Amino acid sequence: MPPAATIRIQSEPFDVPAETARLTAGRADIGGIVAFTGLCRDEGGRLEALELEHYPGMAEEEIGRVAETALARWPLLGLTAIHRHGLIRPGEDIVLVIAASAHRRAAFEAADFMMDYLKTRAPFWKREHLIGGTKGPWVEARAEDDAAAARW
Amino acid sequence: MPPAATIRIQSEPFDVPAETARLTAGRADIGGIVAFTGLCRDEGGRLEALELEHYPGMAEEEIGRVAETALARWPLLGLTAIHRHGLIRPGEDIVLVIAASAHRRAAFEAADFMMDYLKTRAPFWKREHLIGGTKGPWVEARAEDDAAAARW
Amino acid sequence: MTADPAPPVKLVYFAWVRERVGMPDESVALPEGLATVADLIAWQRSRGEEYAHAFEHADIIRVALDKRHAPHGALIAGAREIAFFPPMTGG
Amino acid sequence: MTADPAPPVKLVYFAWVRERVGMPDESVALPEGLATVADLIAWQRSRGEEYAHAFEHADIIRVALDKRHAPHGALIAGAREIAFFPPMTGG
Repeated sequence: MPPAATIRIQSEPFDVPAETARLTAGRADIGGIVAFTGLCRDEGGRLEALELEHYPGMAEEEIGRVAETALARWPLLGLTAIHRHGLIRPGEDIVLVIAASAHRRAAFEAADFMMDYLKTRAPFWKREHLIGGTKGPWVEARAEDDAAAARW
Repeated sequence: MPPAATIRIQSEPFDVPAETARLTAGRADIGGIVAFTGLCRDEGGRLEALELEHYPGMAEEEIGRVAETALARWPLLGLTAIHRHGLIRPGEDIVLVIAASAHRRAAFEAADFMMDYLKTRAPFWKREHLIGGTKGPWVEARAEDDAAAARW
Repeated sequence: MTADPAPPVKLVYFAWVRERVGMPDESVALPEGLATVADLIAWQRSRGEEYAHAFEHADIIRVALDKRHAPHGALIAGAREIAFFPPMTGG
Repeated sequence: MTADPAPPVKLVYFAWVRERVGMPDESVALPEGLATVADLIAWQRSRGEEYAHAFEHADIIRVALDKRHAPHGALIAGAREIAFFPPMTGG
């Protein structure tokens, strides 16, 4: 039976080592862990913050559906996805995916897949807040994100 | 100019959050970090420990050459590889690769590449120590590791 | 017997769709004859200047029926909450 | 003038190659006529029972010349440290 995935949507920062420890605690069958952390860039210094709007309820459900797909497709021993919302400053974490498996290939592929699908299916929208206090534009979706998701 | 890679061969455990913080400290141009941790499995409970023999000097040099290849091939903003040697117990960390970049694709590919090449080129050899104190066999190289490295 | 009138549906908006419509959500009794998501988007465009602006480029509007992504050809019958938003940019 | 005798070379062994040879390293004056890594492995096999055992399956033995991987066709001239080991299993 595949493990249950941990899915959380939260405004507060997350703790990568604590989340990793939660997956590995009390077991010695995990051979590889891939942790992806997505961070807020300052875009060459012009960004004050990113505002992340989300669709409460659907965000958890949709990430949960993506996680179920990953758990069915790869022999994972642990899977965690956490996505923040609200105002996030440059250098801060936005998203975390951790995949654990007996052998590294499944962990790499599942984490990569999770991120491609989070990008294109999880209901989150980024807006730039520029240095000086003006609200900048909503970030536009990138065709290469769709192309990345289409690989799977 | 690509960043310098951090390469270390050591017997003591490594600290993933500290190594990650070292890559991100004081900068806000990193958008994605992929951290791979390889752990010692207990192989269904029969393993007491793994003994990792290495070729001092060549191990650092060879991982350094693999890292230079990765830095030349992907637009990385940080790259770390740490490999332990000596006696390692089930559940303990063996190897760490962290790749940081502006966009996630480069970080995923570089970390994946580093692990495939570490597996097949870094001069380390694993031997099993079995529960009960007997020395087990040297671990045999797996054809799928060569196949994985040949992808690049 | 006459058919019961359709119950009102909750329409929900996000990101620049929300800003252009000017509200985060509304409860609406949909007119008869709207079968698909595409029909619903076409009707939205007819509801005034703000809606015409929000749904100007119908092809890029994403829709979720009861919190599940739905293509423009999907039937809307039975959905109680219908969300409209731009392509996602999280992660 | 006669040619200087070749300086001794350090031979280094790891994992089960080390165990079979029975030592981690040795300093050896190589005989004349060994051009390639393959020649050197063939000579190693001739050095006694332990060596014959260690180098039994020549094709799987990996070699490093001065801490760089070298194919069996590589020339050994100039190398000061030559290492022999099984396929790597780290990571």
